[in-house]
Amino acid sequence: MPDQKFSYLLRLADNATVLSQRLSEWCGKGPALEEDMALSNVALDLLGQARFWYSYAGEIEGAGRDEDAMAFLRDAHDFRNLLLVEQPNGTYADTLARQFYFDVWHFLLLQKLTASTDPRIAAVAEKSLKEVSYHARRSGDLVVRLGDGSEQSHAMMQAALDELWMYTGEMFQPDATDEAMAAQGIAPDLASLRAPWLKHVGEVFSEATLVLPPENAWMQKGGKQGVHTEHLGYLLAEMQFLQRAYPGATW
Amino acid sequence: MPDQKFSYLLRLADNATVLSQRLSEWCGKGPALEEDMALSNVALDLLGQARFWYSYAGEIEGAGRDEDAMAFLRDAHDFRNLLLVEQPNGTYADTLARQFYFDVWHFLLLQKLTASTDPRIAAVAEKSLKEVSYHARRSGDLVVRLGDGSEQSHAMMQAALDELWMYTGEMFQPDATDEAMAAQGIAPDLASLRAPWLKHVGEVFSEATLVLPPENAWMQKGGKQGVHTEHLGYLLAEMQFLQRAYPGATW
Amino acid sequence: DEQERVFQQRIDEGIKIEAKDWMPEAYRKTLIRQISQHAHSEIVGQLPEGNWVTRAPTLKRKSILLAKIQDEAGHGLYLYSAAETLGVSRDQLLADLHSGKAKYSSIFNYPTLTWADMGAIGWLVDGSAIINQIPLCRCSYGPYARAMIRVCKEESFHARQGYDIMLSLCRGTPEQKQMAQDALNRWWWPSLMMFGPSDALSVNSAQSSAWRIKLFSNDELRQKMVDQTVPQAEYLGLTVPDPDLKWNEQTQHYDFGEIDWEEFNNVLKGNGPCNRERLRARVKAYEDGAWFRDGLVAHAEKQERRKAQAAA
Amino acid sequence: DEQERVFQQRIDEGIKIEAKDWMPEAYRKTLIRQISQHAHSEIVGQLPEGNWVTRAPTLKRKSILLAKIQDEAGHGLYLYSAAETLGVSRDQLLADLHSGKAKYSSIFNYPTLTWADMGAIGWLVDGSAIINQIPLCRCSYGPYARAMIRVCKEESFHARQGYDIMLSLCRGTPEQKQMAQDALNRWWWPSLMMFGPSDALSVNSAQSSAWRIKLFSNDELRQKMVDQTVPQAEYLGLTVPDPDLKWNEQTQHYDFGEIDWEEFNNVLKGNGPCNRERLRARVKAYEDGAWFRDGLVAHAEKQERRKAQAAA
Repeated sequence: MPDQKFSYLLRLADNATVLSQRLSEWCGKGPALEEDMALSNVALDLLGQARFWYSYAGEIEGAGRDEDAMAFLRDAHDFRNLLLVEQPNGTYADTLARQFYFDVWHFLLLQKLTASTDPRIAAVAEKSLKEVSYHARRSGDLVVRLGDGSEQSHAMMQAALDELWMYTGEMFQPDATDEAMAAQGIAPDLASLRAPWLKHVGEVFSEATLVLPPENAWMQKGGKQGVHTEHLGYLLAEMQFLQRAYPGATW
Repeated sequence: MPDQKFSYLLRLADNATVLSQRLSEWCGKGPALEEDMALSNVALDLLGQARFWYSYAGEIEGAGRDEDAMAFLRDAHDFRNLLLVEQPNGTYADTLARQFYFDVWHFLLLQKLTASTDPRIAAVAEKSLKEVSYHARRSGDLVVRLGDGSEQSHAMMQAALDELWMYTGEMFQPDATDEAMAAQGIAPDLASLRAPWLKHVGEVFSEATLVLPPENAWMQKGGKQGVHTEHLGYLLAEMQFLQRAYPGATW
Repeated sequence: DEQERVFQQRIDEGIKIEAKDWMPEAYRKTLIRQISQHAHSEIVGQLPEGNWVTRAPTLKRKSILLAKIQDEAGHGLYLYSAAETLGVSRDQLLADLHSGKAKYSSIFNYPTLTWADMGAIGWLVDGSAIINQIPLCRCSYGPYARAMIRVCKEESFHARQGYDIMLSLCRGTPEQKQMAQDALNRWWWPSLMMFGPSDALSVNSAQSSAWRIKLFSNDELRQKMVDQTVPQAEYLGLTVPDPDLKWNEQTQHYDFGEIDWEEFNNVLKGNGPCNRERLRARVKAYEDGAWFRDGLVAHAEKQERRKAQAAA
Repeated sequence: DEQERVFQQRIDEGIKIEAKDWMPEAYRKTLIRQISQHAHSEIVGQLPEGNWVTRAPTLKRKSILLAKIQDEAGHGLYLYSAAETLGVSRDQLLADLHSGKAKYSSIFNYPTLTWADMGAIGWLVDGSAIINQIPLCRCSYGPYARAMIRVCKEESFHARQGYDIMLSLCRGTPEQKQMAQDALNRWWWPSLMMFGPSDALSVNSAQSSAWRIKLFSNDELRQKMVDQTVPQAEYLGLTVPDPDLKWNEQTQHYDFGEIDWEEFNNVLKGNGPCNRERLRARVKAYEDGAWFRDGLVAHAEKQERRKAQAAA
């Protein structure tokens, strides 16, 4: 079923695109030069991954859409990213919280994808895994240092992590596409990532002297099915402006 | 010279469009319900004026562009509005300061335009003048009440008015288009508006116990020639999204 | 007690209660809750539509939408004024909204994701609101009834404008029609939920009925909305997202599927997609505007003092 | 004095001065000013380009631009480190930037208005920067010279990327070519001004020359930029916005028009289109980030204490 694989690849690609877009909004405005550089690094890795996933999706679709057609010429309801990654940057604590939740999940997912029955997916996952294992180490490390830092940094990290918690449920909730991918061995059973994610996140929280939000909290969902928050439309209007305003131009 | 008249009409239309866009960003977020309603009123008046000016400009151009083609399908460098009106909303004091400077100028300009040798311009000016005389009364009144209000409101109004002062010079600086319009009696000599503007603004400042910024301060310019600040591009990316993303659709 | 008996008799005779009339404390409280909840809904309701004002696709649509939202602010004003006749201040009502103590219509906790949502809100949400509100034009409390008359007149205008947006989309490109269908899919069930829990679960209705501040049951009104809306959807060529929906020849009404009350209760509890954003946006607007309101008060006081000094 | 004589002799012999070497106070101060101004320019210079990262037209262009800005942050780091070898802290240098005491290159006070500005900045601004900086790879102060070697290598890459953007635009649609021409029009003169006032008006150059921290005059470098850039513009099919520009067979250089030094001085004085925004953006970033930096320090101190306790 190439359609399901196409949808699945779009999810991977859109997550990477949207999150890298958010990160690049920080450009030149981070709390320290070193952070500016590190965020750019993560954004660049994600952009690179997005390009691989889009290209493969475009080939499967076979309609001649390249990576840029995918990224710049689809409207919000066609985007398949998690709600988490489209949330606004907020403070740097919010940005870190978003990154940490995503990185750990992303790492666990890519780890499984290296064993995909689709050799191209396995290969991209292999390459990406190296990058993302650094991302997850970095964001986890910062959560620990800021959680177990000053009174203010502790409070800010806790608030940010609480705030975004409700967007984490979607990462582990398989729908028909996820199930089809799992059945074919292309992707792992999403629900199986939840326990290791909770374990890792819990350990970081504990080292950071932070309190884990309740596991059974109400969770938002919809991103993977194209039902987003109000934020995505604005992000895309900005990101897609040139391609929309000058259709067919080469840049 | 229809080309010069076309350019001139775009300036009038773009001022109204861009300022109404900024005002509509306040929608539902003003400091009091009465303000929400008043701002919407002003925005609606400006939108109505923009539509008249665009339609006339489109007819003069004769290329079949309607009001929406003008508003939604031109990029920033083709916009001819004053830098003042594209400045971000900031606090409500910033929004009021921007509105006050513009309203007083707009009123003086429309007053002269009612005597335009172009009967259609005269007619639109006549109709708009009633609306704008209310705008100018309202914003002047608020500047007085807030300037001569609490310590905080005084400080905020003074800061906002100082901040935007450098964008007021352009309103009185004629270029070739302005001169051509003045020569044909279509529009007044722009420089002639400066004295009455300064007089009125000065009186309001004085009643508001505010200090007028130095008359000879350095002034920014470029809006009328299409050289804008970095803010306009973002405003247009948002405003134009649907027309750009769904070319040719009817709404 | 005698006062209450006379009060109820006036209501039964269809005589309006006015602000200065005696009224039972429970009547006053119920009305304050109901009117302020309605006012808050108008105010919060500006936000989901405000989300598309800056992205309206034409200057004309932008004007219409902006004017509509302006009307909603106006409705908020009438309704706060009506509530104020019952001896509570607008500031107190807003404080209750901001603290989460007072509610507003749950429908505004859903996001507006495409331009078609501006159509769907006008058509379905304003449509439902009108069905809810028209009876209230005849309710027992005079200031409320009179406010509702003004509100309903404008709302019906809004509902028509919303339907007109849907019509343009459905006659437009396939993408536009898809947008319209998607909006109907997302707003249909929440609009049905606007009428509140089914009668079996509804509390306090009997007393409110006796007081004539609730004139029809939730389920009656909901049925009315379905009966009115389904043919409109058909005319648009859209599919109502309810597989159980069908015309019942016997009852001469549409039968429709079970409402997901778990979702309803969750949104009510604060778990809707936008509860947090909506309330925060209002609180922020209020707090950011404090200096402005204080400044105007300070000026008015200065003017008073000056007048007093001049007179002395 | 003898120390100064020996110091000057080392310089004259081309021996690098290192951080621990004795140096005249004026040399140290001049270097701190020059290096930190350069570092600040890298940091502030992120902002005009950052303005288009979120709107880059393709994923590839976005990556290249983001990587470029990342390099600039890196250059800032090297340069702050080089300045720190002279006994001043990065925090102190940043405080001077934020208070307006220290300067950064005026070129970054111009707005980036279209995507073509990303091309023009790479081509003209980085191009001019390289011409300015290449001689500094051989300057007398070792840490500065070594930082410049790394910087220049990356800058020349950036300049090529900028030219490549211009090339794509000039080979693109008429609108794109127009965008490119417009960018050249706006960036040409400010780029020439990057080399500073003409030699006749330049102060302090003699001493800096003797110290080998200024190796060519402003006008020499500016001429080099013009000579190098005009043929590139011709290849692009763009017109340099200078009616007085023409090849001079005798001098084998381009003659060019008078620079508007009033504009230059005005931008320097703070009246450029973006002076206020740029500085505010940096100050805001720094202030908003205080809790973050403080949190990391607090954590490090805790860790130290824990280690000390474990050892005790």
